[in-house]
Formats: sequence, C-alpha cells, structure tokens
Amino acid sequence: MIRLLATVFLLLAALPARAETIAIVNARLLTMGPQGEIERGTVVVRDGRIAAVGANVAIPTGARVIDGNGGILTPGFIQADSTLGTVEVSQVPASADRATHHDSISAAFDISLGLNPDSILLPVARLAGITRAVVTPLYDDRGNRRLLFAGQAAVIDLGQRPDMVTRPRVAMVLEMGESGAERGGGARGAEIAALRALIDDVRHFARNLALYDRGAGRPQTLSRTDLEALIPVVEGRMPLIVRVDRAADIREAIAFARAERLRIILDGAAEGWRVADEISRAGIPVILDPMSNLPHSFAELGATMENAARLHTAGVTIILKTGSGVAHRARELRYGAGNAVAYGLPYEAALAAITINPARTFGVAERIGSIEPGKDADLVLWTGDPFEPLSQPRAILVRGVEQPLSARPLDLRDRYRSMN
Amino acid sequence: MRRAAALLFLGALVGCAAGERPVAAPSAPAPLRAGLDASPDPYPSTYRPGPSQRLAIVGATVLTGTGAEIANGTVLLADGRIEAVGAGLPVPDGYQRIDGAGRWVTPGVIDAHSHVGIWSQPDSVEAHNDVNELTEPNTAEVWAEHSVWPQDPGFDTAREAGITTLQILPGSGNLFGGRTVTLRNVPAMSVQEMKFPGAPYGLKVACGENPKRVYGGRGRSPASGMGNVAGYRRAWIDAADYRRRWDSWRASGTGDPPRRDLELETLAGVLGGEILVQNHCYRADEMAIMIDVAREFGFRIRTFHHANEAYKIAPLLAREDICVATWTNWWGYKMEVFDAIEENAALVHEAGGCAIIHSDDPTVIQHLNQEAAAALSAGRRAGLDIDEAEAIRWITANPARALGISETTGTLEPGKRADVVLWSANPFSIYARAERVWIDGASVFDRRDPGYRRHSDFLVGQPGQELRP
Amino acid sequence: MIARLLALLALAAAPAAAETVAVTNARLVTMGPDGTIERGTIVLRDGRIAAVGANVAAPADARVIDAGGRIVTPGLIAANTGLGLIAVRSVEAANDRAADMTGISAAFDAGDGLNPDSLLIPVARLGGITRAITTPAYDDSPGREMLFAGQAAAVALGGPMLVRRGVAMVLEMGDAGAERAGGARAAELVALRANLAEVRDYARRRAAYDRGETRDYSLSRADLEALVPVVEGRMPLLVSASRASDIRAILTLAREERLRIVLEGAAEGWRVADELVRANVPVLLTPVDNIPISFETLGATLDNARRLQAAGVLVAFQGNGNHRERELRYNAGNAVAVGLPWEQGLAAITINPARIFGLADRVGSLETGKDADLVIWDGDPLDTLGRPTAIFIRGEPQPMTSRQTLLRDRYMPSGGNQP
Amino acid sequence: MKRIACAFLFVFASTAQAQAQTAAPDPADPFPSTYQRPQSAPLAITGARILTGTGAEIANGTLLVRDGLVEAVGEGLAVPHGYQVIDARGRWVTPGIIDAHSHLGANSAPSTPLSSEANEGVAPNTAEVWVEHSVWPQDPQFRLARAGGVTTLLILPGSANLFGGRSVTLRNVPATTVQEMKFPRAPYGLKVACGENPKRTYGSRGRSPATRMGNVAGFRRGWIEAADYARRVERARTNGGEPPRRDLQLETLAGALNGEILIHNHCYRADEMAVMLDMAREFGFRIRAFHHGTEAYKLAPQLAREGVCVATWASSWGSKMEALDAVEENAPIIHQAGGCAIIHSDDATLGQRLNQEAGIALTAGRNAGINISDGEAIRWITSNPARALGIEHRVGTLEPGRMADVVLWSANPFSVYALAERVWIDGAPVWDRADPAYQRPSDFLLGQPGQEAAR
Repeated sequence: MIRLLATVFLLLAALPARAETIAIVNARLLTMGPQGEIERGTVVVRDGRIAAVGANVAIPTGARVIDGNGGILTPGFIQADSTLGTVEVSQVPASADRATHHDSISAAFDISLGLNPDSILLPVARLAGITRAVVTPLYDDRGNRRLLFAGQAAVIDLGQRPDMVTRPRVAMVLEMGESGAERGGGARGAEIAALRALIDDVRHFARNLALYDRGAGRPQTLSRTDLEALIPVVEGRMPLIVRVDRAADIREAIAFARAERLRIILDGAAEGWRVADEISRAGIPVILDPMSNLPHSFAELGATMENAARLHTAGVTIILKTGSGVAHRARELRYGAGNAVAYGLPYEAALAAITINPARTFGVAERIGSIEPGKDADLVLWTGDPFEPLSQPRAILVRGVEQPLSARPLDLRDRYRSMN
Repeated sequence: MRRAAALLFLGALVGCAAGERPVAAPSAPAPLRAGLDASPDPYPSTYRPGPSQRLAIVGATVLTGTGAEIANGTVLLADGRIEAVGAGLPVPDGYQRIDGAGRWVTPGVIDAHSHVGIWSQPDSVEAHNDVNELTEPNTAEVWAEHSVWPQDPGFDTAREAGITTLQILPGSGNLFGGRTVTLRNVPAMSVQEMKFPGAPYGLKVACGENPKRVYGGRGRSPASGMGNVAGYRRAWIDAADYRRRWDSWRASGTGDPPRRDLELETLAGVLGGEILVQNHCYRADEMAIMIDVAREFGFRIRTFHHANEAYKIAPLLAREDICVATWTNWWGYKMEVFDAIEENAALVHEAGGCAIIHSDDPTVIQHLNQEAAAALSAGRRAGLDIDEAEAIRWITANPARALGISETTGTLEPGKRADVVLWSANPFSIYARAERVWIDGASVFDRRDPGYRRHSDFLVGQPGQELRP
Repeated sequence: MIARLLALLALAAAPAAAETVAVTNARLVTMGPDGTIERGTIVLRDGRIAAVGANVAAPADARVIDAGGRIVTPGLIAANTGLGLIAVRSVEAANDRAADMTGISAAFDAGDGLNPDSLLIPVARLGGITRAITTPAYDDSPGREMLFAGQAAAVALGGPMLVRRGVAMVLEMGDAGAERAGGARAAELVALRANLAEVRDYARRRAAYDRGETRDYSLSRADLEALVPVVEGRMPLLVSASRASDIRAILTLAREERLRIVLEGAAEGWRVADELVRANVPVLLTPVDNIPISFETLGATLDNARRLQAAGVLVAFQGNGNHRERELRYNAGNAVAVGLPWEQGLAAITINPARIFGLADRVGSLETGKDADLVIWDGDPLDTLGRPTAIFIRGEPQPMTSRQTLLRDRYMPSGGNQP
Repeated sequence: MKRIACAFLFVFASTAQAQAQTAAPDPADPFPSTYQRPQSAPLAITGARILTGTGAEIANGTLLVRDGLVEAVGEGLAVPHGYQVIDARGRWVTPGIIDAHSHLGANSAPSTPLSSEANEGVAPNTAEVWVEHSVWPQDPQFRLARAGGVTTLLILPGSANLFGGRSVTLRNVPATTVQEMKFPRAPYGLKVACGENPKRTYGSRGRSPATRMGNVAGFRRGWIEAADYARRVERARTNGGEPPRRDLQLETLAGALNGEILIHNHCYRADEMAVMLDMAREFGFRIRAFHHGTEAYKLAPQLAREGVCVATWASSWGSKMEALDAVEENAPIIHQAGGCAIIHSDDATLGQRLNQEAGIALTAGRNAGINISDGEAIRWITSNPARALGIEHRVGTLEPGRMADVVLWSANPFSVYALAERVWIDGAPVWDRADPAYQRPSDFLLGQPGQEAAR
C-alpha cells in the first residue's frame, strides 16, 4: 500500500508539467474581471492561458473536461507579504533565505535570487488555493547592523516550476514605525532624517554617475550596489512597501512619500482605519492582516477586526495577508478573507483583496488576478465557498497545469493511518 | 460564598499560628507555624458568578458537547446552571426568551493552552513578558497565577470569541515551568476573582527543543534530549523522597518536620495525583518516553500539548487516556513541528482519544471554532466521518476533561454551569461570530451592546478605542 | 456612561468647526499690552483672538461663555519636554525622543515622529498647557558620543500638532556634555569649535562637498546641513549648563562664534545674572530645583528665578518632565511663593517662552490677532487649589478628560464600574 | 476579627518581653537611638487656623506646648504666664509633616557614583541590610526637607530586591550620627518590592526572579525559611537546647512574621496587591502599607477592610508600565472608602512640598465630587503616615500628650504659596524662615560656592 502510494507520488512529481487543453464546465465563475460573476459557465484553458470564459462557451475537441459539479471557480489566490520559497524551517538558519545580515547590502538584496522551487511549503499553501505570492525580504538585525532597507520583493508562482519567478524586483521594502525607528537610531525622527539624507544621496548619485565612476562625488553612506538599487525607487518607478501601523506613523509615511515624490504601499496599517480618508486621497494601497486586532505594541492600540471593511469603505485598495508573513501559515489566507467578510467587508471586495488587487498593485495584472481570456490559467475549483474551512479545493491549475492535490503533510497522514 | 467564608476562616487559623490541620490525631505531630506546611489553597478563588436571570434560548441548533445535535432546541438556564436542554421544550413562566432561530448554541469554549495575562498586550513590551521564569531548568515553584495581569486586553478579545474558561500555563523554556491556573474569563481586578473554583492545579512540563536550547545555549544542562530526561528523573526522585519524608514525619509525630520546599511540593502534588501534568511535547517518540517516565515514578500525564505527532501514536494515547491538545494550521517553524498535519485532531478522535484544539496564541484563541473547523474539514477530506456535534467537543468537553473540570462545565447538561455561547451561524463556519456569551448564566458579552466591550483598563482613553472591536 | 465616553472620544477625534466664542465677565490676565483687565470680554473667531477688552461686545453669532469673574489666561507653554514623542518612558519602542544612530545628531528633528494621540497630551493639557517646545534627548549608547541632541519643535496640544520646526538646536554642556566629549569640559569646547568651523566651511562650499572636494568632516552631511542656521545665528542654541563658570564659558563661546543662545538649567544662573543680562541671554529653568544634586549645582536655590528676573533676565520655566509636565504651573507658583511677582510667574510660562522660541507673534498672550489659546480657571492658575474649567486651542474647545479621568470615573464608587 | 486579635496578642507578648530585658546593651537594639529631646521653653501659638491631624479644623486656635509635648489645643484658649507667644493670625498650623517614603541620606546629594546607597542590588533577598547603615546625616537634603515642614521620615532601602532590607524612622534634626536622628522606640520596617523592578534587575542577569511569578516564588521561599527559623528559635527558648545559628537575614524576616517589624511593600498594581494580601494570610503576617500603590483606587474598599495604608503620589505616573494607570484622585478615593491614605515623596524635590502634593490630590478629589475637608486631608501627610510607621500614638496629631512636632504655615498649607515659616520638633525650633541661623547648610556645603544665599 505504502509502496503503491509512494510510486504514484513519485510518478506524479516526476511528470513534466504539461500544459494540456482543459475545459472546466458547470461551475459558478467568480471571474474578478469584467465578466463579473457567471452563475454557470465554462473556462477553456489552452497552452497555459485562459482561452475562453463564459456561460455559452464551446468545449474544444480533445479538451480534457473537468466537471465543476456546480462548485465555485476562482482565480488562484495571491499571498502578499510572504516568505514562501525562501524558508523551510523558520528556526533553522540554514533553511532560511529571507534576510541578509551583510553589512553593505540592504536595498540591493533581491529575494528573487535563490528561491527554492522544491520547498515543501508550496504545495501546502497551494492546497489553500494560493497560486502566486509576493515574496518580501525580512530584516536580520544581528550585531550592529542597522541598515534601513530590507531589500526587493518578487512575485512568484507556486507551480513548482524551476523558473518560479513571475516578476522580480516589484517593490522595495522599508520598515518605519517602532522597529524602523529602532533601526534608524532609536527614534522615529532619526529614521526620517536618515531616510531623507539617503534619498538625497541616491538622487545625487543618479545625477552624477560619471563623477562617481571617476572615484569622485559626494561621500556616501550606502554601498554603490544599494544606491543603484534605490534609483528606481527615487524615480518613482518602483513602489516602496512601507511597514507601519500607528496612525501618526501612517501620516508621516504619506507626508514623507509626498515630499520625496515616492510611490508607496502601506503594509500592516493596524490603525489605518483611523486615517482612511487620508490614505484614500493619497491613492495608496494597503496590505493588512484582517485577523490583527490585538494591541501588540503601542503602535497598534487601535487594531480592530473592522480595519479592512473601514478602509474599503473609504475607497482604499486593500490587499489581505495572514499570519503576518509567516510562510507556514500562508494557508490561512482564505480564512482571513472570510473573517474580514464576517466583520463587514463585502464578499467581492474580500476576494479582490486576495486576487486582482495584489496583481494590480504589484504590476502583474496583465497576467494574473482574474479569470480573463489571455491571462495565465491560475484557477481553483472549490467544493463550496472558498472562505469556509469546510470547503476544499477540487482542482488547482497554475499556468494551465493541474496541480496534484497532495502535500507532505497529507503523505504523512496517510502513512500513519495505514500503520495504526 | 460559603466556600469563601470557610477559606477565610482557615486563613484566620493560619494567622494565629494554629496550623491548618485542625484535628490532631494522637500520633500526629504538633501543628506547625503558618507557612511551614503546605496549605491546600493559599491563594483562594474569590470568583463570584455575575448576576443571572432565568433564560430560555429557543429555536436554535444546539451542539451539547456530549455528541448530540438538537435541531430547534431549547436551552433553559436558571440560577447560573443549565436547567434543561431539548427539542421544543416548553418555556416556563418568568424566563426571558431569546430567539435562537437560525442560530447555534454551544457550551462555552475552553482553551486548554493560553498565556493571556502572563504575556499581555502590548506583548512587544518587555515588562509584559511574565511567561517564562527562565532562570533554572526546574522552576516548579512558580505559579502562573502570580504573573497574571487581569487587565490584559487579550481576555476581552477572547471572551468576545466565546472563550469562557482558559488554562494559563507558564512557558516552555524550562523542563518544569511551574503551576498552571484555570480561569473563568470574567472581567476582574484580581486574578483570584478569575480563578475557577475547585479546579485542580496543573504542572507545566516541557520536552524537546525549547529547554535544551535555552540552557544548552548557556552551557548548562539540559543541552540535549537525553539531558532533558535526566533532568526530569532527577527531579522526580527528589520529589518522591520529599513525599516520603513528610509521610514518615506525619506518621511518627516526632522530630523535626522536613524543610518545606515549594518546588518539591508541586512535584509531590503530581505524585499524589492532586496536580495534573500538562506536558508540552511535539514528537511521537518523545511522548512515548514521557509515558515511560510517568510509569517509572507512578504518576499520570493528563495532556500532551501541541503534540503535533500524536497522530503517529494515536492508539497508544487513547489507551493511556492522555488528551492531546493541538492546532490545525501551525507547523514547520522548527524541526519538532515539521511533521504536523491538519488531520491530527481528527485522527486522535478517530482512534477513540481525547482530542483538543488549543491556541497558545492571543489571536488563534479568538478563532478556536474556526481552527476546529479546519481540523474537521481536513478530517473529512481524509474520509473520516465526524459530525459537528462530535467535533465541538474538541473545544468544549474535551478541554474540560484535560483541565479536570468536566464535572461542572464543558457540556450543556442539566446541573452544569451555564457557560453558553450563542453563535450567529454554524460555529464551524468562517462567518459565525459569538453573538452572546454567558458564564454561569451571567451575560458577559452581547455583540450589539457596546457596554460589554473594552473592559481592560489598559485601553481606557487610548487612541482608537472609540470603535473597538 | 460608556456612551458618554464614546461621545467625548469622538469629540477628541473629530476636529470641531471653529465656532465664534465670546468669553464674557472674565478677569483677563492678557500678558500683553492690555495688562490685566479686571472685567472684560474676549472674542474668539476663526481660531484667532478677534477682540479683547473691557468694553468689547459679544458678537451676535457667538456662543457666549460667562466666566463669572473667573481668571482667563493665555494657554501655558511647556518648554523643553518630550510631549508627543514619549508614551511610557521605560518602554523603548514607546520613546521617540532620542536616537542612538551615529550619523544623525544635529539633524534629528523632534518635529518628525510626533504622536498627537499620545495619552500624555490630554494629561498635560488639563494642566492648562496648550503649546510645547518639544526637544530631543540624548541616547548615550555605548560608543555614541554625539554633541548635539537635535532640533526642537514647537507643537500644539490640540489640532494639527506640528507648529514650527527648528525653533532651537539642543546642546548639553557641563558635566553631561563633557562626558560626551571625552570626559573633560575643555575637550567639549574644542570639539564644538571644530564642529562649528566645519559647518561654516561646508556652508560656503556645498558644491565642492558634492564633488568630494572638501576635507573630511567629522559630522555627517545631514548634521552639517542642520547646523548651518545655527552658525548663521538664525536658530538659537538651547544650551544646558548649571555651574556659574560653565555659563560664563558659554557666554564667551557665543560671543566669539556669534551664536544666539538660550540657557537651560542654570542652577547657578543667579550668580552670573548681570552677565546674562548684558549678553541678552534668556534662561529656561526649573524653579523648584534647589538640591545640590551634583557638583555643578551646589549653588542651587529656590531664589534663582526671582534673582534672575530682578536682574532683568528674560526667564521661562519648564515643568517636571513629560508625564509630570502638568506641574508646570505649580513650579511657577512655587517661584511666586518665594518672592517672584505673580505676573512674572505667569509670564515665565506664557509670553516669555513664546518670545524665547520665536512664537510670540502667534501665542503667549491674549492679544487681538493671535491664536486663540486660552484657559479659564476656577481659581489661581498657579495654585494647587485652582483648576482649568475650559481650555481653547486655536479657538477650539478642548475635551476636559484624559485617560486618567476616565479611569477615575470607572472606579469611583459612583461611577459605572463594570459593564 | 479573631485573626486581628491574635496578631495583637503576638505584638503585646513580644513588647512585654522586650521591656523585661532592661538596660544594658539590648541585643534586639544593637544601634540604639541617641536622639535627645532638646530643651525648650513653653510656647503658645495663638490666632491660627489649626488642622490638628485628627480631622478637626480650629479657627482662631491656640496651641500650647510644654516640655516638648502638646499641652492643649483649642479655640481661644487662655495663654498661661511664662509662655513665649507667637501671634499666628492669618496663618495655619499643622502637625509636623511625616514622609512615609524617603531615601534621604541613603541616596544623598550630590549624586555621585558612590552616593547611591539605597539598593544592595546583589541578591533578590537582602533582608539582612539596614538602611540606617547607609544614611549620611550630612546629606544637604535633610535641611531642605525641614524647610518644607518635614519633621519625621521613613528612610527605606530601594526596590531592586524582593526583600530590600530594614527601614529606619528618623527625626529630621541636624545631627552628626544617624543614631542621633533615630526616632526612639519606633518599630523597624522591612522593605518588600513587587513588580517590575526586581524582575528586571535579576531577570536581565539571567537570575531569578525574571517574572512576577518568580517574584512570588522568591517571596514565599523567604517566608518559609523565616518561619522555620522562628520555629527553631522559639523551640530553643521553650524547650531549651541549642538555638539555631544566628542569621541576620532570617532574623529580620522572622521579626516581620512576628509583627515586630512592619512591612512596607512597594507595589503598584491592584492585582499584585491582592496576591500580596493572600500571601500575608498564608504566612500569618500583616502588610502595614503599600507604597506607591498607583492602582489602590481599584481596590480601595478591600484595602480599607484589611487596614492596610496606601502611600502614594498625586502627580507621578507613567514612567513604566505598572505606573500607567495612576490617577490624581488615588488618595481621595482611598480616603472616601475609609482607608488610610498617605501622600509620600520617594523624591527629594517632592519631599520639600508634600503639602502641595496633598493639595493637588485634594483639589482633584473635590473636582471629581469627593468632598474632603482640609482638616481630613492633612491626615495624609501627618497622622496617617504616623500610623503606617507605627508611631501614631506619639506623633502625627496635635493632641495633648503628643510630641510637639509643629509647622506654622504662611497660608493654607494646601496652597502652592504656603511656606513653612517655622517648624518645631519636640517643641524645639528647628526652622525659622526669617532667621538665617536656621539656614545653616550641612557640613558638606560649608564654604561651597553660592551658599551665602542658597536655600
């Protein structure tokens, strides 16, 4: 029995991911695209892309047909602010590539390099409907390392292909607020002063590259590679993910971004609802954990389960994450979205917050985030409401390739069930 | 009340140095000065149920915690107790009627593993970390209740999620972390006002990586799994000897009494069966060793906590009658939790064991019903046919059993404490929220009434409180 | 009860529209040219003082507050405080007053990172304080020996918090400053002069600096930039010193380097009062400091304020620090108790700090055109027995509650204790 | 009730015993007081508003002092012949101020690395140290406190340790030795500290206590050892035989168990106080006063029932988490609940104006609707601290027979403008604001800069 299982698994894993033509029929389509919700429809997948979507779409000959049985079909979910692909066991340093403690690499740290497509965490997250993730670096503050930037984020896919990077260097990560202040010299004001100086340095560097190449130019506190990495940020081409919670800190971040003409994305924003109108006016998207309602620090005294709903009502583009970026807990994303709905967020908005919103915010909406012809076929067929724990995925496609509904924990389960 | 008076009287005797052994048998030694002999209850509960009225919750789907599901059920509460539960019971005169149509009723949720109050919010503040007395591998002499801050806002958020009882345990940095305490989740000024009357104490014991990392990292024992076990055994030998010396002094009635030792007193309480062992242990092989250690010294393990590999030895744990308190979603953050599976509770349940979903976390404690739902869903995915009426025991009746309080709470049976949650929907749904919560028949939460929110003094006058939760 | 609290909090959160208010029948202690008006009216409109006088009529659209003969004063100004940057002193993350970064000292700006939600603010405000000069503090982490603490900011305790950045540069001399400069006063003076020379050099040669064609400076560029206004005399240097000889050394330095100085602490200031007058240096002091707590304060005396004022020094008072800023007015009262004229006691916490920090065009006295910061008192504002009954900042009435009054009400036997 | 009676018996028995051992060096009092009541002339203060410290307020009052004791107090009393008469019309008279929490002399001025002698911060239990052995009588701060009307102080060890050591009660008189300041026959106190300080001090060194539960385990361990020591001492006394080897630490703790040494417990939070009260029951001791007691208002009725005093501030708050919930009305709320409220200083600056701190508390209380008279409120800094220090039958009020510790104030003492014009200890003048002779600085300040006019 065990041998049989093992064989099947090995075969499955060994098979080259083949993009066949598939038609998913008889499903309720939550497209998150212009077609909205289709009560009973068909999606055709060809060459890894979505070829057709609609209520009356013909099934191509030769297509493998998956009967949705009236279940729900959603775009694959996108876990924003995650470390998937960079960690196996959090407390085992050798298995974690989420952060660097190099003393002259901070902004230049590029998390898209050195990802692990064989990570056993990917199937676990995928079983929760997650097909893509925004992987963001963390800080490693060992010793006296106090560099302000964590590095650059990337969008990856969870299809366990060797080339798992959907798009590298989609954003720069910066912590402000309490921990940023700690890194910036123990006080928020110091961090802001230091940031302004750094940005001025980068601009000067960008304008005077020739000068620097002659070994001249203003003395710089950042390494050359960090300076180069920051040029797209100061030029507004790369967004800055600013991790911040306190209402006053959010205001500071907005003012800072306005003054320095930076594009920012707020991450955390536990007290975001208190300054929702200002965030909305500034057109800044917010990544937040809908389960965060505890005053973990003085920066989060106003944390509430209603943060997502209130920000959405104010017109803010929200993106949901769970487990505060802990990769092992990525699978709780759909439960987090459900809880946000239970606390007032419209269902559509919750689904958008884990599909099309992160796709748009990180510049990959032309490929993923909704069920539209031409987009990558990242699709999940559910037995019921995807936010309900009692629902399970029945089929998962990443780039048109159907993924095995297995993962290491399920293998363990089956092994011991048969033994006991 | 009567109990409280009796305890006060006992206190009076102690104050007079009259000793707390009121009847001196002829051969018994002379009474000792206050504090020289173990006092049965030196920090007595002063919990008093809040005011309650006669209530009838009518028309709800009732999960009783005994394994039954009653459609269109009626639950009658009187004098702080469950009076009756059944389908379509008549409502006697004088009962306030609560319409439960379309809603669900369960026993109050019990968290078997929490650090609320001893690692309080804001938990980023070092002064609020009172969870681990990380100074010796054996700190059996400390009691978690002496770290509890009743103003932790985490108590409120847990109550709003249906948590009526919770066990607070010291952390897992030490082999013997100290005594646990079981609390009623009521707003209170002192911890005594929260202590569950008559609940037995627990002893936190920790296996595995944590103790060996803490002390091995300081170049001290334990530094390995084998060092852990040597540490346990050394302590149990001391405790057995301590018990023997007290017994022999009491029997002989002469000579010097043994010097009282708080650490050994707690361990001896375990050997005497009065204190329950609550054992943090992840791996199956380590659990098997702990069961042998228990046999060697003649005590019982009440519960393995976390126990992510319990599914590997589910029949053994069922046979040994040891509960398993675990999560569904947590895994992988260290080696010993690498093999966690979502079906752990369901497989323990299927083997006839006592499965519990616990939190160990101030956020998860607010979603224990959802954590149980994920476990149930995984179980069903694996083909285990478990119904919701059974699964609700994972967060009600079974933790009550693990805590030694199942005589009075954990199920909706006549005569039990009226700890009740009225849910807006099936509690295994992500959208279900606790609408109302009663503890001993007293209303402690009503989602529509802002008067029930924001108990904690800490949040008074702080930013953002105007719209909490 | 709860509903009432919620309403109050909502009031605190939402900026009320500035209505027109007339406070009538008041004893107006203006601290301005009008002196004390025994029975007068003050009109607040659009956040400013529209009229003040004995014969001013309340406008028809004004909400009229009959002060019943009570005292009305300008809002008090707490100078040299951490208000807005501090929550719980011993909790590191809740304290943004000090930085331990090695590249940032003078560039540290107390105007950044302000928290208008700080629960210290309502507590201080109930002590009649409507404005503050928020100053950075030092973080002397091992190895960090930066001379300047950073720049002070003027803030309001209601409405938009930041009023003006860079109202002073903070520098500690004396024992603490010497410790930071290698353990000796002489070393600090040498280092200071060297720093000031660097700044002047930098200010003249910014372009060369950007080309990397200057000598190496010991300060970071941000710090150099921040010190330019100081060496140009546009930003005062708030210098802490206590010992008479230290004060003299500072006066010499200021004269030679052409710096504007505000002296802080000045426990032995009374011993060099005439020199301070001649140098036109104002003094910020704590009038209850009389303990010889160190060898530089052996001459500390309760009489300091009176003597300095009598000699003609412009004197302002500070409170007892952060959580205890509300004691500012008691400090003034204690100075009065040992001989300072009452008006001077009040001036030292209103118009004098406003003048010292360049804010007198906006606050510090009840004059037409100034910001409508005022406090109505039920007794003597400098006395423990008096308390504010109403507080306005920029014409906005402020809530008369703090977290502490909410806690009090929760536990008062008559209060709604538990839900 | 029964318990209280028993405890009283205990005290009675032990004092009787102490009296039986006459004269000679008393092993129970190895550093005896050499305080001498000064000679003083009969004194009459007339026409003052007198707050007697008993709750009474007498307009146009007369106070008669003779032989260092209060002879009579009342409205318009006749002044016998031969009394020095002080016309105090328009002014106020109160008992001498008692500061129930001070570190003067132990944390001396100037502050130098070696002048901080209040904390023997080397082990969680240092019950064996006596703070009087750290007191420097030349600390210039004593005179400053005297100018603020303070006639008696309780000097305590600091709060870094669970058991900080013995406190000492001092008369605030100029002296060369600490023995000359010791309040004759005042009971000793034991400093006990809850909460953040001990756990921070030792936890940061990787030692116990590192948590509050570690604090309590440490307390209980100490009390068990003390009870065992007391048991062995008693057994030797009753049955003969070898007494245990003398142990200074356990001697102090056993004295606290027996009620001879009063327990002064630094404790901020309400829930921690509730645990300490249970612990007192467990070991059969009484807590005399909670110090700081920031959250006492949360359990004011219980503290009143238990007869535990609360020494607190009005203004100080927020410096650490456990002090976050302070309210200005703490003392008034305790008072209203029938408890023993005390305003203390713990600070050399505040200690010079305890009257104002009481004024702040009083005004805040009135503002909150708690109507307390001046006559009642003065007890917070006079008779109530006397009770906490176990000297309430000798000082703290202006009742006939009490030691004549008196302050003449220029105005209502709760006002910020009130100055202590004159102060008497045992009927002898120790301060006169108008007389430079009393402004003599301590030895340390002699010849130092600025002393000609500093005060």
